[in-house]
Amino acid sequence: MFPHEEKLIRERLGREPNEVEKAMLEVMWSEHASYKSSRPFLKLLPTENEHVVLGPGEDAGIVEFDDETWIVVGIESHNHPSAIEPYGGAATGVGGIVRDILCMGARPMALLDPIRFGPLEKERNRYLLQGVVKGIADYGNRIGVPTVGGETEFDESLDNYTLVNVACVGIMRPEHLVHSYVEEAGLKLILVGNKTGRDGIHGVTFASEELSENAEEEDRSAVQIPDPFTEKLLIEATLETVYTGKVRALKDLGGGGLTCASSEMAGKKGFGAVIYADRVPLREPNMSPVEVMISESQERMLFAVREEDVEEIGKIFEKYGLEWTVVGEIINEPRYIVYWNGEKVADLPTELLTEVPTIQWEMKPYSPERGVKTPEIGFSEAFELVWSSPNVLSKRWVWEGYDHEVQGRTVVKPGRDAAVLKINERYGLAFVADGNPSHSHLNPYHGAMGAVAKVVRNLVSVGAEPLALVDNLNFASPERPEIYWSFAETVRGLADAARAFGLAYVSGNVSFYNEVVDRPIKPTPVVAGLGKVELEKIPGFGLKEGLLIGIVGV
Amino acid sequence: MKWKVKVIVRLKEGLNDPEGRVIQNALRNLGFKVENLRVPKYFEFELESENPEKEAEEMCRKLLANPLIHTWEYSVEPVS
Amino acid sequence: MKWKVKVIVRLKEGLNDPEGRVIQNALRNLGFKVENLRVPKYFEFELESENPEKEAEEMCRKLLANPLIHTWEYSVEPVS
Amino acid sequence: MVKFAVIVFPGTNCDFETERAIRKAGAEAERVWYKTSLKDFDGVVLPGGFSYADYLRAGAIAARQEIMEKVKEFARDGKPVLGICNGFQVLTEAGLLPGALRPNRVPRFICRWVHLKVADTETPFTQFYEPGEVIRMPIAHAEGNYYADDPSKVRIVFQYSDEEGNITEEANPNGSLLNIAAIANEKGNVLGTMPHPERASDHFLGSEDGLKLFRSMVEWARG
Ligand SMILES: Nc1ncnc2c1ncn2[C@@H]1O[C@H](COP(=O)(O)OP(=O)(O)O)[C@@H](O)[C@H]1O
Repeated sequence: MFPHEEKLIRERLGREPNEVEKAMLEVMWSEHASYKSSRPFLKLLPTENEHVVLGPGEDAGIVEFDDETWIVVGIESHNHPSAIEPYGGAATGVGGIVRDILCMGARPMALLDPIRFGPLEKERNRYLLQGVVKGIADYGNRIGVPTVGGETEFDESLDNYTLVNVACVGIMRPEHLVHSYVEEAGLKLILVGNKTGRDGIHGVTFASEELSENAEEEDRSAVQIPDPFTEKLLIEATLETVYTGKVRALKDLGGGGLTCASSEMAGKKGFGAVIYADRVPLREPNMSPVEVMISESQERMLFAVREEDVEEIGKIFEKYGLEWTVVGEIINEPRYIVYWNGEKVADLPTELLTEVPTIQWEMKPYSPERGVKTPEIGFSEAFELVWSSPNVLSKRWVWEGYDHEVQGRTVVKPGRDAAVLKINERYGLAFVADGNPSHSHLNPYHGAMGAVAKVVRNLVSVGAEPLALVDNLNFASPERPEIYWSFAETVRGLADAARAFGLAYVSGNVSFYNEVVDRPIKPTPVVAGLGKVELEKIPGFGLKEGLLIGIVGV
Repeated sequence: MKWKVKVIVRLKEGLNDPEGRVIQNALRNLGFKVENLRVPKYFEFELESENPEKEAEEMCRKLLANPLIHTWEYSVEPVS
Repeated sequence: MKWKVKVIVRLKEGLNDPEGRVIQNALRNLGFKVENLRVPKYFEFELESENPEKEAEEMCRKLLANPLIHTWEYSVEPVS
Repeated sequence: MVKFAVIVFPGTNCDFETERAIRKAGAEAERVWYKTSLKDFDGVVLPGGFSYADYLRAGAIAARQEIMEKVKEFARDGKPVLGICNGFQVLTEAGLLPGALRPNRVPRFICRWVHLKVADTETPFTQFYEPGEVIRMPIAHAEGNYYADDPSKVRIVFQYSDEEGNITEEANPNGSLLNIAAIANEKGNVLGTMPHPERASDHFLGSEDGLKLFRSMVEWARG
């Protein structure tokens, strides 16, 4: 938190926040949770058209596929945690986005994993690659959600760092929609899933800082041990509770833990919440209320249900062997109150947690484009350079480690332009992700447009009509004027390109402060797209003797 | 010289250990009164080295463990 | 009474250990002169029992090991 | 109509598509949570996935659950019992099939389409295949490396092969003994297969070779 923000809080509160309040405010006012530096720009993105059921604002976006079928989609980054513990960081990244899809009431159906690393010549970068790929494989495979595509890119600017983005789609029937906010007071808040430990305390503030040199040596509690077994049980149990029609609101616990999930759930429509923090089941002894309220322990969800339905919903969790506890309730008054063994340890206006003022950083345009010369290079040398580049080589090694067939929907498999998932006997959903940081680095506006255009081309080349987009913006510190400018340009490019194609963004994610020891990463917008395709009309793939080759559009 | 080395890598106290929990439950279902079950990683190997303790420590730090989440111990004895 | 039990489950002699081979190669790549690396399974837990040796043996036989491919050993000592 | 139980353990994840494939093959199918009873079924299918997250050894913990006593009765009564991937691992761990499924030769999960040669068409599951027929199905496993101390006693049903049906080292994706991909018990009514027939039961997904297996099983259960 910045000094002017602390001052503002003091003024609004009319007093100094106590220790618990301060910790919760710090988490909620972090860049990661509040989007304070990016919100004004994101407003520029088109978010509505005839396909959109639910645009940005909840845990994931929703697109109409047909009268009976909605597709839920979201994208997340887990860059910082993966850079210090690639296996656990990447795995819990998968877990997080899958719960975002789940908590709308949808069955998670497929994943994409755009991942980026430093040059493979360095051992540390190879270690990060192996850890990330194994983390995604072990988690995705165990929860039974196929990873059907992604990107794997190497770039010098990412030395000793990694960008791990994961996109997920889910499938649902319209009548199963559950919102992430409540619309009535008196609801009980049920916390279900893993016990709460000290994992990820200050994770969101951590994700809002640059990594220092010896990050992997520092004892960061930002690391979490992935638990795909519990996640799989959570998926099945959650869907079973959703089908009862008795879940009034549902949110997963991600960055900001219980504080974030419960205050947002309550605050969106002006309600408040009382949390009995001492009732939260703990994994470690002697945890303080601060730790309980901001812990980012994984594989937990928060349900709001009416008092008379609590037992029935609880029974479903028990069937799956999941621990559940009523940890609080929704109140009419717009206040966020925390008790600890009968003592009130926090009492804030809910909106002080959920409505964070934006920050406008200084901007400075740059144009590295001008300094770049086209290399003088012969054809065969260029050919060899391109074909031996790890960026161009087949990524079979990566996707063969992912169960890309589970759920029995994968019609077009990894290795082609976009994956296609069978939705019914006639139609499929095309799904693809693309980004091009080198292009974005040279010209962020064009790079962003290029990413959108590539997504659209990839969708079209499997025969799909584009439906909707999501975006994940990976940037260095917004406090750097050039970076902030490139961010603004990127969003402008994303907006203009989407408008040109008549497409809307239904969800997204911003990750700032991606740098190691003062070395900013290239602007890296990653765009994922959905399309609808008639299964019989998916074009063939691969060259055969006798076919003519043509090129269009150059 | 040649050494027989055994390394145990444990998750730090307080971290979630889903594998240990699942195996413990399975043993309890079979009627055994088991508690605090943990499944550390365990390695046995032979090492040609002048300074086996130092190298074992290095191996843990560099590859066998992640200092962020693990603690480790090792034993070294000469191969007869 | 309460006991601290440690169990090691090893692949039978002659069966290859693919995971051990991969880790050994990785360590060699880092310059360590490692040989015959194996990754047995290792369990630590507390056991409430009147007959801990017998129960540990049973646990191995019934769940922790597969007698077709594994051998096992365990140690038992009272919890202080 | 004959009816099959598709048993769901915590962590099982191929239950829906397996249920779908059995229905497509002309029988009723029902997903059955492992704590429920197994009444009024004509056969049992243990689908793929990661029961108990594959902790300890793939299939080991599921094999020790109470419902497996019931599955053993089905096997004794000569009713069809099919284990796919993780289900195969459960069957060997439960002693319903001989041998063990060890970590792949390259210790990694692999998901890939393979060719299989049908080595035995006398089982309830393979009666619709031609002897020596070469079929295509996907595998998706980390522990599919079949091992037995006396392979001569094993009833081999599918072997990994090349496109022409040659049993070669290159066609062996995981190091399995004799390229074994599927085996049956002596009577033939218990089958374990690492490749996933339910993922090859729809031409949109690449093949219907697996559907034949379910059709055989359903037809045989009809009597
Ligand atoms: N990390 C990954 N996970 C899954 N699939 C991947 C991954 N990286 C690349 N792929 C797949 O490999 C294929 C080629 O990827 P890419 O080189 O990015 O394609 P393109 O040249 O069309 O951008 C695509 O089908 C893509 O989905």
